[in-house]
Amino acid sequence: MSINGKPKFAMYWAASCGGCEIAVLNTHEKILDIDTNFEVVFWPIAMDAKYNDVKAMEDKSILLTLFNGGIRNTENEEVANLLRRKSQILVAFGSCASEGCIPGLANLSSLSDIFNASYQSASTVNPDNVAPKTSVSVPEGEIHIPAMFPALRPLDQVVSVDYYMPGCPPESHQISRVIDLVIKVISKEADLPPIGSVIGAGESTVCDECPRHRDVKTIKQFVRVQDIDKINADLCLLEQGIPCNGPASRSGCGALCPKSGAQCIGCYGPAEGVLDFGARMITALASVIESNEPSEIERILEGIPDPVGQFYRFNLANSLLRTGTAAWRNNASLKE
Amino acid sequence: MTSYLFYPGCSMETSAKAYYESLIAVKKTLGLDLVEIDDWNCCGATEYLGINLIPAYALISRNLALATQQANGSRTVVAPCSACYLNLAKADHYMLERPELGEKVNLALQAGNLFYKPGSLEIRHLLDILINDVGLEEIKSKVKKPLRGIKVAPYLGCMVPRPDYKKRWSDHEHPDELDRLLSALGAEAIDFPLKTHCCGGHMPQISPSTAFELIRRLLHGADLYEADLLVTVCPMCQMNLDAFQAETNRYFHTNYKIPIIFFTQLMGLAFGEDPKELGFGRELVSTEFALSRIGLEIPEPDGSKVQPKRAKKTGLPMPTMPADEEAHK
Amino acid sequence: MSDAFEPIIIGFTCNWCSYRAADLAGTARVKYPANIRLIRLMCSGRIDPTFVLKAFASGADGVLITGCHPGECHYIEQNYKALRRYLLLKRSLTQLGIEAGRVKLVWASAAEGVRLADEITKMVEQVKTLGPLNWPKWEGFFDDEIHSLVEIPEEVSA
Amino acid sequence: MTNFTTSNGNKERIGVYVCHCGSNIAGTVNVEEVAAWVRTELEGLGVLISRDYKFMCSSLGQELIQNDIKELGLTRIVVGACSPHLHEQTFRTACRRAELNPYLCELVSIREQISWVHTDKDQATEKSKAVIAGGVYRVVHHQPLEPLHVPIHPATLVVGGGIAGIQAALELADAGYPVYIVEREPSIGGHMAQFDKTFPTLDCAACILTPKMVSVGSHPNITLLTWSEVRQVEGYVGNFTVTIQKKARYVNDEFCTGCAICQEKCPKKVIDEIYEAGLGYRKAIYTPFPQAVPKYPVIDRQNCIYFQKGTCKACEKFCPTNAIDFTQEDELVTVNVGNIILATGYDLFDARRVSQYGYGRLANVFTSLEFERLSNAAGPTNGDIVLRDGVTVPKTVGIVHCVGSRDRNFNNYCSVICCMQGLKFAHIVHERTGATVYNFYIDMRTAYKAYDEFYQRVLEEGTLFVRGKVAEITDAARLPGEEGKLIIQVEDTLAGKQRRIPVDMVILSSGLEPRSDAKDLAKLFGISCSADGWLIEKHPKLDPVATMTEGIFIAGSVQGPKDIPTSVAQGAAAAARVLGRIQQGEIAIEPILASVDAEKCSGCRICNGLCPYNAIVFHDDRNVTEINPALCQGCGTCIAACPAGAISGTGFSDTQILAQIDGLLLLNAE
Repeated sequence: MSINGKPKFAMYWAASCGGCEIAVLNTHEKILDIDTNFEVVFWPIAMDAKYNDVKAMEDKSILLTLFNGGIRNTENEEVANLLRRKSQILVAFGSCASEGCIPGLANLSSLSDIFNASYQSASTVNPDNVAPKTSVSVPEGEIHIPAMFPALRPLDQVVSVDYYMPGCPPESHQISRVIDLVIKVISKEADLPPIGSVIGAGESTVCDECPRHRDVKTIKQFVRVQDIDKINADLCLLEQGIPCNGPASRSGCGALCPKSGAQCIGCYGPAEGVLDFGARMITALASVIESNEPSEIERILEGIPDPVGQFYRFNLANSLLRTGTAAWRNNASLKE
Repeated sequence: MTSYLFYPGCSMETSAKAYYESLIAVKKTLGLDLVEIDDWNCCGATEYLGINLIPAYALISRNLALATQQANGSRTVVAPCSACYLNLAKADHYMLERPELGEKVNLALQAGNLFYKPGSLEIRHLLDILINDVGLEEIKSKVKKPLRGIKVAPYLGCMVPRPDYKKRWSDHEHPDELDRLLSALGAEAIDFPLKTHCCGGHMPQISPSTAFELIRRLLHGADLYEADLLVTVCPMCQMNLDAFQAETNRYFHTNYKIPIIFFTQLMGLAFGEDPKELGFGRELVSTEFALSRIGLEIPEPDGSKVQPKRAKKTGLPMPTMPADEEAHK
Repeated sequence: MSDAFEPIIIGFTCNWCSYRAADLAGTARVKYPANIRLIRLMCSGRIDPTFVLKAFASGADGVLITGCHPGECHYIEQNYKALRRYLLLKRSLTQLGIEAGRVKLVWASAAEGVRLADEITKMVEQVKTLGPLNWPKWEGFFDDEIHSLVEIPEEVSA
Repeated sequence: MTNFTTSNGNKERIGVYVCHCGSNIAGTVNVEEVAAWVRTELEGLGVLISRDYKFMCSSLGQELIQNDIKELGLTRIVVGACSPHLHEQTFRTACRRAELNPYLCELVSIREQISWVHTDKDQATEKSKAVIAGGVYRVVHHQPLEPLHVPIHPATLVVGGGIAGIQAALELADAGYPVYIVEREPSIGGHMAQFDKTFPTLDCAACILTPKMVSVGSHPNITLLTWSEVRQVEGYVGNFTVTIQKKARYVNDEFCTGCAICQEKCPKKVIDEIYEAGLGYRKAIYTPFPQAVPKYPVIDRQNCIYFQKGTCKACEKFCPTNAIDFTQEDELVTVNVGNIILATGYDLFDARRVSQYGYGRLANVFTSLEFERLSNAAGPTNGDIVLRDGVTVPKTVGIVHCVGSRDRNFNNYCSVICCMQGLKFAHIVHERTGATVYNFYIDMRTAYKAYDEFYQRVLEEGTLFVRGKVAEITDAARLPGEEGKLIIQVEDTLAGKQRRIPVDMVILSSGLEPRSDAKDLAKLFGISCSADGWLIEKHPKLDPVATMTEGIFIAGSVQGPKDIPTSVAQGAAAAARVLGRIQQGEIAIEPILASVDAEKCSGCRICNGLCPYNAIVFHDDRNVTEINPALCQGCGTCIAACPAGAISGTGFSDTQILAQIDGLLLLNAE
């Protein structure tokens, strides 16, 4: 417990876009509840605390840590281990921490490709061809920067995680519900769900919350939303040929995208107990294609030009394969 | 006015002038635009492929290469003579089926900076175009003088229905395309069982006795069914049956007098063209008597010849043939 | 053990025809390479792309999917669904860098023991030419290799 | 990382048994090494005991398992031996005897799929370890199951009223069980009713067939649904619901006495393409043949003047019991049966496809069925063998065998009956007309009882046999004496020369083909048929009358070309199998089923269209899908398709298969 008797709260961001931080802010007045009930001890975006401050704390002294972002470099891993030691409840907050999310898509490329793209390609002015090094000596002394791992890992592949909160970002109403829950736990009005379970999401998949009418699926073609001149407002998008990931994505977001005419892209991750999100969507879409002729099926599949983007946009790093072969077969840059 | 690439072949200028003249007359009436392939060369007839394969195919596919260069929007090459049609079709078929043959032929063609990509042209016989593209209804509408009164033996020869790579004909042994064309012209086509049997080809030069036997069978068959004349689609068949009819008669002590003409000549007659412009008179066995019968009632047969048992209307019903089944539906 | 690369192929068979074809190859003593290890399912329609991904992730170098010929499925039409899933899965695998030759779909009826043995032999040869996939065993993959390269500077870890 | 503690928290107690199978396995697999490896490497999983034994399937081998279960309290058994299709049942029974749920036992094939197909001993041993490891990893996740017991409805549906169907129906009815026969034609009898004589006994076909037809027609247990077709089949073994369309006969069978005055008075004569094979005529109102069962005629709408033009009604005027009823409508009848026997017979090969034989073009070329009608006393010529002109008696007759059979252009298979049929025709022609008879054959196939003796007899009667495939039949005369005749061009392979044989009449002994609608029939009943259309039996040698689908049997030439004795035998065999089922009263079905977790199901309906057995039902109100366990056949397609992972299956669950994959790849993990 902190000096003023309030439990400590921390939030950290590793390889992520910061959207989860904003989502917490997006809970509007609920942010005040955090302040009233917790003593925020470490929140890099919100306050100026240093790693040493955290190191100085006793272990397990932070009650709740919301950790968003994947583990991409040694610093992320370092801090993840640190916060694990210092926190009672470590929550993998948001899709990046839970399953790698968009940064995880970099697992398709090797480090050398990533460095080439960043430092040698047209997008960077790099006349004297500077390549990133983990340490360099300057007059003032030796400077070190963290090293990049060959692939990005979700939090639970580095440290043990107590709870997962899916979503890119998690919806604000779900964040508020979780915060209320933790507050109730503190005041002993409720107890924590079993370790390892997913909080701030539903039991079923997005179709459960989607208002659109659904019928038996018979898909003749896959098209993009913009290719259809007039989308039927209340018919299931998949039945209009739009490859929607709703059937395999965990519910909890309130089917925000399908409600507004866009297909679900699966940011709430796989349903309960599913090993590989992509596999579920591959089999779901393929099984309802209305053709038994290989060449015609191939023609229909042309409608999904980027299968990995369609099926593994948020959870490549957490899938069975976790990466593309390029990621680890030729990560030469680490060796030099 | 559909246009085709036209490959006339050498015989159209020499022994089969009648075929050419009658075709020109018929072409106008039916609105066929036949654009001759310029600088075409001989197709090697039935001999050359048997003597030297690669040069023969090079000779043939030179025409195809020229045709592709000159493609006037149409991808179809029409050949009136069966031998030319078959040789062109063989070249296209085997160049596709045996790539190494295709390469060697194209190597040869490069000398005249020509090239032929097999499969890029459709090779079809004139009769096929008339039946399937122009259509019997169109032909029937153009008939001014129906050829009632004459009985015609439809003779297709062997090269058109076999090997038939693209499966264009109704049957490989008893195709009925020519029969249907003749009845469209008003003539009566006899049920000629030997319509696709061999006419001897180039046998008259190699072993005359064999050729005479083959020719005798055809003449005997036509004569047996009291045909007034025999109609063919191939200059070589016409020449064998017409030119060697006298010698065959001498060899077998028979006296068949069956005029052998081209089906386009009959079409010209039915369209009301002047026989002179249709090449009549060029044939050796005169058609004069046969033509005089057009328009006459058919006299009762005097029964001198042994009549084959035709299926009379009484007795047991015949099975329906697929073509009639279609008509029933 | 010879050092030449011996691939491991996981084969999915359907209880009614391709598994019986494998049995028939046995009773007929038809020889084929031992690189393949068969799993019996009730129908090729039961094959979940997760199984194929799991096989590759756990060390297989190739996956052979077999089922009844179209039109001869014991459950009438379920092999068509296997075909559809196979075609979409193959596209995803190739995009993830797994060569197309490592996964194949083959129809084999209960009477085609010899044909199945030939297909297995062909598949093993093809994967041999592609070489080992050896997908990383992620446990421990990140631990040693990286740290040895970078010493943690004092002030960060203090 | 799949952890291996199961639901009850502690590890399972596993027994592994590696069979030598004499030398079948031990010859190529080092069974001792495998057993030892399992004991050490897989102990962590809970393997307590790992034995190798000479013959696991022997009673001693089974006792080994039973004793271990009792003494060591084993909860899982893995046996490395032959194939599950052979001894899975044996080891399951052993477990049951030791009070262990039989479905907690897994048989792993190391004989058919390892020792018999690999030569390198080391590789075979390594693979055996891996495959058994797969079995052990899998068996840990097995759940105790009980087979589903399904009651068997005692009624049976026989589809097809030919001799095979008749035999099956009589056997079942005589055993006291209700039978429904569905026959497409107005009368039962099938092709056999068209024949004049039957080989080899030269019995008159009608004389030996009609008594059976009469007993079918009058049997209290048989409901005859002729002029009807099956439209829909639902349900599964023991509980089929079959919808049958009874086409309107426009004759009221309560009043009709079968006096056939209506057939005399009907003015409209039509060629009878089916029964008279196109050689004879029938009226618009007709029964196919006098001994038809049932005896009630039918009105053929296409040709009935009343139905086409609204006039005539001669049959109604002259019918003494005014049984004619033009207002009759087609009727849909639903029946519940426990088993189904398909005996829908064959189609004759269409001889017109062989254009060089001239059938359809040359008048005096007849097919076998046409000749059967020609030579039949009830046929169009009252049995007189005459040419197409209906008058001339042929002096020389040529009979051509193998028309459309054993021919790469048409059907590769031998149609079994055309040789004997050709010999029968030769005898009949010889006996009735004294004509010279030529038989053109490539191999004389007279394999069954008293067949070859019949061949000897036809030889002695002076039939001229020419061994060669007929090349052409033409009327183009070439040599003297050929005018007006049909010339058969054939290469006589025994005389070693080409021959041109002029004959007056040719009979084409055509082969048998699957029914043109065989593929639809297979789809309707949920069974599979081969590429060309013969229905596929469960096992070509040991189980020819059953199919892969429980409760559906096949008999007669629907399964492939065969003669009458074999068709009758198969009819009776199918009936015996059905009787066995009915006696059992119920049948145990493998408890392999799929089920939906309503909590997880989001109602996305991806799975709704995937089940050919309509077992998947969507509840609009609850927005949830449910699987009807009674209809589910356990194929698992929906389990693999469910995007939410909400469908699970017994016997082949995801966890079991994924664990098996881990086990199979264990050896290469190091």
